[in-house]
Amino acid sequence: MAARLVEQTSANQPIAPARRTGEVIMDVQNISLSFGGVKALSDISFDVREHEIRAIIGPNGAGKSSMLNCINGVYQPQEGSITFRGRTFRHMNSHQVATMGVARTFQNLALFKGMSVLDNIMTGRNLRIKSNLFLQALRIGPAEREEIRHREFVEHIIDFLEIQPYRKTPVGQLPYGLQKRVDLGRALAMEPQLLLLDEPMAGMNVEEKQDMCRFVLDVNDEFGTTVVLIEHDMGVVMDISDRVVVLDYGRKIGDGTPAEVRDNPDVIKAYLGTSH
Amino acid sequence: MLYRENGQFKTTYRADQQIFPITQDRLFIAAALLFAFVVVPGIASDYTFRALLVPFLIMSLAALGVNILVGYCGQISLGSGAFMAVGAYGAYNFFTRIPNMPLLPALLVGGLCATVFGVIFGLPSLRVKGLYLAVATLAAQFFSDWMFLRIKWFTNYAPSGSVSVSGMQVLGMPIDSPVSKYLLCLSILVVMGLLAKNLVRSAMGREWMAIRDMDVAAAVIGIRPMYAKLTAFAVSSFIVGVAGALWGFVYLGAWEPAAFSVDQSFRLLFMVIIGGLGSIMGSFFGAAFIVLLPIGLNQFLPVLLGWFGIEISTAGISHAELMIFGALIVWFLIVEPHGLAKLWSTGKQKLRLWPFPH
Amino acid sequence: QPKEQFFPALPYRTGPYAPNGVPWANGYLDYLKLVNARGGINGVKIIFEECETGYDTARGVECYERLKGKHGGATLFQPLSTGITFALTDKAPGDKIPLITAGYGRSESQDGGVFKWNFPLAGTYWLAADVLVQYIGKKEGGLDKLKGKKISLVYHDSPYGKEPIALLQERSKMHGFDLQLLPVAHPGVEQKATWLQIRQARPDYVLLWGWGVMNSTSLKEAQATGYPRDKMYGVWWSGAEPDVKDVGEGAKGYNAIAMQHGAEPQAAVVKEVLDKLHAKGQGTGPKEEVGSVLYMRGLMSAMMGVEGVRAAQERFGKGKWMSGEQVRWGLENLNLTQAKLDALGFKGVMRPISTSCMDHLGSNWARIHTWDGKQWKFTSDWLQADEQVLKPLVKQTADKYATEKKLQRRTPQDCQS
Amino acid sequence: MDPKNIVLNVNGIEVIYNHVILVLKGVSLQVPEGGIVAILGGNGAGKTTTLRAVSNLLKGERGEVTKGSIELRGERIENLSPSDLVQRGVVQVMEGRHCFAHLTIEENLLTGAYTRKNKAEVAANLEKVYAYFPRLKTRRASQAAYTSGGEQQMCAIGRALMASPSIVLLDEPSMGLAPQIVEEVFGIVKDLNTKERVTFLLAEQNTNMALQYSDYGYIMESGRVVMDGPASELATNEDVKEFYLGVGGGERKSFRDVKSYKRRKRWLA
Amino acid sequence: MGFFLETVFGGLMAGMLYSLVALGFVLIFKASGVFNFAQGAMVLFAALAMARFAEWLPGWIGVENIFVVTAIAVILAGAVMFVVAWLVERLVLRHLVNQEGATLLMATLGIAYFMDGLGQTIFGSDIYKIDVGMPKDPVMAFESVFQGGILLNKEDMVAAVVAALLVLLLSLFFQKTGTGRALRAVADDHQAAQSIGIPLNRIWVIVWCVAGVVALVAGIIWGSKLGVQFSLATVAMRALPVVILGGLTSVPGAIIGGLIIGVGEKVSEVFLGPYVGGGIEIWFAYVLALLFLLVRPQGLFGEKIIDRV
Ligand SMILES: Nc1ncnc2c1ncn2[C@@H]1O[C@H](COP(=O)(O)OP(=O)(O)OP(=O)(O)O)[C@@H](O)[C@H]1O
Ligand SMILES: Nc1ncnc2c1ncn2[C@@H]1O[C@H](COP(=O)(O)OP(=O)(O)OP(=O)(O)O)[C@@H](O)[C@H]1O
Ligand SMILES: [Mg+2]
Ligand SMILES: [Mg+2]
Repeated sequence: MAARLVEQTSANQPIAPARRTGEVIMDVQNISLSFGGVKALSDISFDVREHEIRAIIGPNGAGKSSMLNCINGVYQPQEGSITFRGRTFRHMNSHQVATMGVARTFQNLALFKGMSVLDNIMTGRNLRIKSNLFLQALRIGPAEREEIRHREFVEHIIDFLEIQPYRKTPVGQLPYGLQKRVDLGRALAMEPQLLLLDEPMAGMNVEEKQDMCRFVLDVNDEFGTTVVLIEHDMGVVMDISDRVVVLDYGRKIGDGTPAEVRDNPDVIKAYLGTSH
Repeated sequence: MLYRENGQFKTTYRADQQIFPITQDRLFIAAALLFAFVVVPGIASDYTFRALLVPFLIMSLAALGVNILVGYCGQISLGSGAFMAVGAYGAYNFFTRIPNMPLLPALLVGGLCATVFGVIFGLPSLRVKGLYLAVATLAAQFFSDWMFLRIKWFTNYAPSGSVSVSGMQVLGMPIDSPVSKYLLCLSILVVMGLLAKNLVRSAMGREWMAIRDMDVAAAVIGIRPMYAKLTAFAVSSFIVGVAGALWGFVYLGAWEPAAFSVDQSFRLLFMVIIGGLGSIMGSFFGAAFIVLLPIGLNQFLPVLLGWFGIEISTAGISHAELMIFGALIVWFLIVEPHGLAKLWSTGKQKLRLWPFPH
Repeated sequence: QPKEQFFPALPYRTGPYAPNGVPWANGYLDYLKLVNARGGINGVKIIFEECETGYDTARGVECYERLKGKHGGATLFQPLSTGITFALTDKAPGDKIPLITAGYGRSESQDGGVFKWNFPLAGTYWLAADVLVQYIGKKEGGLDKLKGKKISLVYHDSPYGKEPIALLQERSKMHGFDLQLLPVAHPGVEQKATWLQIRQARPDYVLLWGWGVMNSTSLKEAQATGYPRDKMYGVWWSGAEPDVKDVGEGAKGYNAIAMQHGAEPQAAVVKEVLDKLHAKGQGTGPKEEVGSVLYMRGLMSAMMGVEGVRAAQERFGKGKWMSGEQVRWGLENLNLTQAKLDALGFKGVMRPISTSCMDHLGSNWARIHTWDGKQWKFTSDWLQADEQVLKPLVKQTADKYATEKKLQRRTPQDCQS
Repeated sequence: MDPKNIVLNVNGIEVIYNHVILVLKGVSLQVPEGGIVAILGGNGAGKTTTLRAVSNLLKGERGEVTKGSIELRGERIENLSPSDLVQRGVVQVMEGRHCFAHLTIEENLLTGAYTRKNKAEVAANLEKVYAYFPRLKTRRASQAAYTSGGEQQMCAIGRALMASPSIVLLDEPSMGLAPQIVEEVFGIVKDLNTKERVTFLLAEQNTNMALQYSDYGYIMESGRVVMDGPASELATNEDVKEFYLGVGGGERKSFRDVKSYKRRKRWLA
Repeated sequence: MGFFLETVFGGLMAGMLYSLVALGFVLIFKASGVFNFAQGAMVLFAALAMARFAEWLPGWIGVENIFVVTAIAVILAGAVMFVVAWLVERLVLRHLVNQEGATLLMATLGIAYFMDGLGQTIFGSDIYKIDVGMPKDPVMAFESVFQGGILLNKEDMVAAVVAALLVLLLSLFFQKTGTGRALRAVADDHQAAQSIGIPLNRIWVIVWCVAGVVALVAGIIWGSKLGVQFSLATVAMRALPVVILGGLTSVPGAIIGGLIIGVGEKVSEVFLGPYVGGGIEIWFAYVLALLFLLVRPQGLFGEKIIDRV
């Protein structure tokens, strides 16, 4: 997939103007989550369509990250359910969610600090590795071929994200912005159906944000990956997302196209402020 | 620029994924193996074999096993002594109870016994973490101490509970001379070392490291913590178990549970920390540091002091040895907190730049 | 051929058992020095070298390997640790170096027919246990009076501590007393549970098979739970000054079996050591220690080794250097008569010893001494272990060892060599 | 800049991590008393490293300054401990928040006032921080680890302010904050700067805001300063506009339209 | 019944003694995130210093009065522990700021070796006596209630009171003072603590000093019980299950953990041991701690282990 992406982008093809959003791929129904006294989410519902870029915005502490955590099984919501590709579930563990094709990046960088960039991204392929422990220990025949196949795939991602020079650097030593990219790479390596991005562009300057946007858009366009994106940069959100959910202290206060949301008085009051 | 990789372009991923991708490393390893297998048997003395090399090799193997668990999977364990003991007593029972049981299978079966034991005592790791787990694994240690002292069957009803083996052979060759013991240990170590190296650089190893570094994120990308942790316990205790069997069979010849006491567990942990967590090479360095350094100090100190005309009592030497050993540990950590293996690789990196400072 | 006889020493002067290890090592070295001061073994001087084991088996094995080939080859080894003894028992035959394990090691190794290279001279744990039971029986007014009595064994939970169990069980079957086994985990700093059990069971006697800090802790717990110390009997490794010193008055009345000797400040050999060595500043440890129990054991252990060499010289050539094999013969044909002992300054310290090919023990006598709050005093006559009880047990266990190791019992011809 | 009122003078420093990785290759910058100076630059340019060098927090990262000098009001400070620097009024807000996970928000803030012994002052500071960040007040009793990313960022900034600093080193203060909070943070910076004459040195990716609020800017690239000048000048520089402000050629470009062939600007490449 | 109570009581007392050692671990861990492997060595070192000073003092200053000598010896030993703390900070910790737990643990191991060697060199490796006038003989209580009464050990009771007092003091210190808060901050994040001006150097000297004093108290009490000798260091091994059961970061946890472990250990050995050949108390203590951990992975009172993404 990434291979094709790179070719196409370098061939400089214009991005298709018409968005090809499809059926509802994920439906979040009445999710409520609280920690002790803190209600992080109350009765949140929204849906995500195939191929779309769905943004979640809201002030700090609104419950955006918690929402993602519910989707991929890190938190178990007290109420509500999530339907993903026709399967409804309330309690899922992270492993199950991952096997269903949901990948995720983290707000607070959850990379494997002691491993190199290459290894970090390779872990994203782990679900697909079939050879068993003994074959891996001996590293003969199928095990080696498999390893090389995945390595090739990962190298494409590395090329795509332009982090070739850091391939073998331990991620702990990379600057913050690059770590974010590696995080994205790891998620991409899973070839996900649904990609959850938690503030992927925090700590980047405009130019780097442009790069990141390009990555996200390319993945979305070329591979049809559905993206759920949390971001505080309104420029980015307004420009690249198809629809936006707005949360405020656990409640949903807006949902619609960027333009609709931008004009929603509740949203302006709670989040955007007057200057935007 | 003695040590450099530029100019060594990899044209295939296969080439880049070789076990030692850099030519100098390959040459170095080849030379080291040649030296160990061919030259050393010709030049080393009996004392060197029996008292230095054999324990060093066995402890390296054990440290390797511990490193898989502690260094790669991040599950700090103080039960390694117990795993060694289970390996040793397991192998002993198979070796003495089954007529004509060959040595190598007995050792491996010993390892398997340790695997079972390790997995059982690894179960708490699914819930308990970090130092809490470390201390909790002492349960395995003290339990095994007790078990081998109290359950007579394990020690073949020896009245004192200590056991011994003899008549070891591999493929018809008796293992009794120092050289044969050395070669046996070396071969096992090399084979296990290569297998372990392969393991840690493939998917399994990445799973372990992912669990070590950030378990929540690992789960989110589809790694099952339970599977990863328990395989780490299994692989680690297998290797440690084999090492334990070697320790009993080859080094001591006769042993009691105290040979695998809690001190042994601690020493193994120290080996992997000082050697370098998450480094196969580090296990060897660590074993050398903890096994050989004190002996070296013990022999070298009187000589050194002798040059200055100072005579010192045995006790004095032992105390000085403790102090110097402790000070060296601290000193090395200050120079490189990530262990000797890291120091080694930093050294290599410097060589790569040499003669330029940066 | 080397000119001097090399005596390696494997002491422990550091670590948890240092308080007990140091006096033994000092005595051992002092005697070797004394022999040199007396002119050597028929002129053959002794050189010695220490290697600290810290009571650690692996370290002990390393020391053994380090020293065994030095100075033309080690004469014999005295490992002073049950763990190291076990490990060396396997190595000694190959290296042809005899092991003297006076008062420790495997009890069955007194069977020279199987354990060709081991010499538990003058004391094994079975001997100790046997004598203790007999003595207790005597106190009760006859062994038959033991029926229905209760004896608790408080032991160091290790092969060392477990050694006497086999014999005690044998004896308990014979006389019908109850044997309660109370293991104490190494190093034995916490014994509350053990002594609570004793308080509950109220045994008539307590046998103590401890080592190092465990001994004094036992005594203190006995004091704290009010168990009478005069009903307590220790093995010889629980009956030296360091075991009771800091309990002081609290240990008054506590008994221990003496491996023939006790504290012997008056012995001739002690005076000689003080005169010839300490007076000239050549003594090994502090002067005050000379003559203490463990010091004496070191002295006596060294003496038996030296006499082994002398015996070997009798046969293989006086004034010559003896190889390990020759010394083994010497140790096997040791005949330390009272006259010889007197000449060596051991009068009153020990009884004659004579070994043979089949018997590597040489003497099965012991006595009891009692701590009076300040020092150890003998409180019994010489007592002898019962061959009828010991022999079958030794033979049976040694045979088992032989089959396991696929060894042949030594033939009479072999005994000649 | 007038050399007399330079409070912080970084002079040609070189920084090496782990004895081998050379990261800063001769960085010089000056911060005037009462000024707001911004360091701009892409990921990995060395901004964080520069700030760590100033606040002497390199050691914990196994880095060291091997060349050059750093002077605070004329005094060499390379050998002072971080806490000495705080005593002298220099406080850093670290990148990546670094809140004390097990302490509550309020305890975090109070710990920030460790060097202040005056109880009334501490109480006043606490009130001030709560007034700046009302969100913190509502979450005051919650352990820092369990607050959201933005709340932690506020906590980190608030914690630094508790020390009543005279120079604040801010490493990416806007990261992870909602837009109006970003404005507020910069508002606070301006506020402290004008009212209490606090000097700021900030490393920022939000170039737009940074240049808007600061007096002077340095642009770093691969461990070197490649451009510097008054903020207003930088803001009108064409390159800066295109690559840091995203408004090359006048209009702000849509993120959706960013062409894939676009390559990064490198001054040094 | 009487006997059961006696066992429980004995367990409680033993547990208090463990707590005393456990406290040292908790202190240093809580305040700097270092699992101090040298705690046992510190107990030994402090006790050795104390015992030997008490022995040497009459010769040095010519005072024979036991109270005066003991008091001065305690002060001197305390001073020694202060020097130790200062050196540890100066030579070791200062250079290891912000390093991982494993590295720091290893460094404390180096310290332990060093102190073992140094202690034996300076103070000798024989058995020494600490006599602070602790009562040794047993007393009987409740003789009217139970047949045979319940045997109490005065020495243990004194120790228990001392331990309880120490815990009380230290708990107050941690909860109520600014320094206590700073210590907890340091444990969480060395670098952030530095960045807001907490002087790590001073903090560490303070903490190691306090831990040194706790070690001294533990050393005196255990030393007068066991005699001062090398094995004293091994009591640390008995205190470990206490530490994890109570929680690595909780001062009161050290006490509660001690009590639970103490009782569990003794009751198991006395009532269960005979069926399986005895000698089970050590591993039983660890298994007991482990069982508690399965329910609460951070120990009874430990701070919750946080992993959040
Ligand atoms: N594990 C938890 N325990 C307790 N409270 C939590 C936990 N996780 C989140 N919260 C609380 O829930 C609320 C929502 O947090 P969340 O991280 O989802 O916010 P967010 O919208 O991502 O904010 P930001 O933009 O600052 O990242 C916050 O107030 C936070 O303190
Ligand atoms: N602890 C470390 N060890 C080794 N190298 C490091 C370390 N910290 C940073 N580096 C290297 O130093 C360089 C500069 O990093 P720095 O964190 O200062 O960049 P930055 O400008 O702050 O970037 P960002 O905007 O992403 O935070 C990077 O190339 C990075 O890889
Ligand atoms: Mg968030
Ligand atoms: Mg930065």
